[in-house]
Amino acid sequence: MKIRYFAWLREHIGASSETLSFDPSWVSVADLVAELKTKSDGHAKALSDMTLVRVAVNYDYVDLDHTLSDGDEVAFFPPVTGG
Amino acid sequence: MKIRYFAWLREHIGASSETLSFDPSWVSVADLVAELKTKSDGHAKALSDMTLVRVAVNYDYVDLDHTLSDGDEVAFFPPVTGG
Amino acid sequence: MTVIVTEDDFDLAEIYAKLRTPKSPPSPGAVTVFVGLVREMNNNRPITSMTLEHYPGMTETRLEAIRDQAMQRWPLTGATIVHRVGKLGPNDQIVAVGAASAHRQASFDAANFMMDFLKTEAPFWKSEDTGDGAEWVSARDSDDTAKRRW
Amino acid sequence: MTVIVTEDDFDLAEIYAKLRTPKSPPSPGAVTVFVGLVREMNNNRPITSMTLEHYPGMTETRLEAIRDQAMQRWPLTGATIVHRVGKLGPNDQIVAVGAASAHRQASFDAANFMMDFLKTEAPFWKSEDTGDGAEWVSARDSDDTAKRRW
Repeated sequence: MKIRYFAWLREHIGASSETLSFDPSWVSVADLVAELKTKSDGHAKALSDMTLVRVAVNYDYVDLDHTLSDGDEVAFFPPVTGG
Repeated sequence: MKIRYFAWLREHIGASSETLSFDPSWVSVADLVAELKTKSDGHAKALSDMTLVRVAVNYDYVDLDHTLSDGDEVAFFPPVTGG
Repeated sequence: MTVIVTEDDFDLAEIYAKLRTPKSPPSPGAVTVFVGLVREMNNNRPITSMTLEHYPGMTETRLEAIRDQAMQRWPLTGATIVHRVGKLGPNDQIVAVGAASAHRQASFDAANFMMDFLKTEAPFWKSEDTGDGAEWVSARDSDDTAKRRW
Repeated sequence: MTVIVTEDDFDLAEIYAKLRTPKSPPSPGAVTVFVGLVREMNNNRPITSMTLEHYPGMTETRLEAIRDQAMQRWPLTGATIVHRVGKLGPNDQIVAVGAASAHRQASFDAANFMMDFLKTEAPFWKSEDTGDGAEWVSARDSDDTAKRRW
């Protein structure tokens, strides 16, 4: 399972992506977030307030209760500011 | 007083402009229209239905009850179709 | 370049360049440009040519007034109207309006407003030729409705 | 040219030419083009550079979806979105959207719609440098409001 980070989440975490083995106990995105926050202070900081974070799974926006599958690409990033 | 005609009004009347001596008995545009309609069949046809005609005096849109003055430039034309 | 009535074709890139980089600051963050083109068909018959008649003097006066209204109503860094007259062919450019602002919605709205007012207030008349003689284009009620939004 | 994400600058004249004269008929009667530019100031401090980060793969997917929605919602003869990424300077072009139609309001609305959706759905992030280090630009509530109009 590939995890990607953008903008200030990438900076806090110090990496633009990481690969995790899928854990079948993770049902939703929220479970994955709880797991990721234990990885480092940077992870904890980046994911501390999920109201500031958008989540995409396989390029589609999803909510925290979205069900994960093995092989998903999950991305965490701030609200977008292009255009 | 200069009178100008555009588009199909110009075609009906057969002239793009004409010059009239101002008659102090013409109070409003409606009086001028009544006078112009007597000038030729073309004038009568062009000005027969004033709901199809727009009037400008000195480059400003006016209604039929607009008061005329000597030296005014009065234009008659259809609703505009540019752009 | 603010309001131009001309028989000559215009270059959209030039209109845009002047809106993007005005002679004096501030520069805009958003530029909207609209171009109207001669349509190719009228009631399923190909249009061979279009002629645009106008009222010299009044045309420029009305276009300036429309541009001034837009400049007053929105925080614009620039606004342009260019309208052609004379004989045009299918797909030829008829009109360009452009509006530049710090704000994207102001630039969209100002350009849209200028087109709606131009369509109902600027003294231009189109006649379309489909090969069987020219016909004056009729004004559309929808244009009056569009103007009343503002 | 329908959706492009690129580090290179774009030529508005080229985008417009393709909308004006599509490879297959019908040709449009109306073309609206919008360009977003790097602003020159942030809180009264001059911006020396801007960097645009994006999510390759998702960006193109979202932009295609936004363009498809516009094509379905309005009778368009063409629609284009071009967005730059990487490092840009003041007054540089960031984004262009264009929409062509037989109808002027459709071309205005489709371009406006694509910008509103791009602003809230396309995964780009701006960081602005005023010389004291780069700062991530904050998303604005007004952009969400603009999107909900449609």
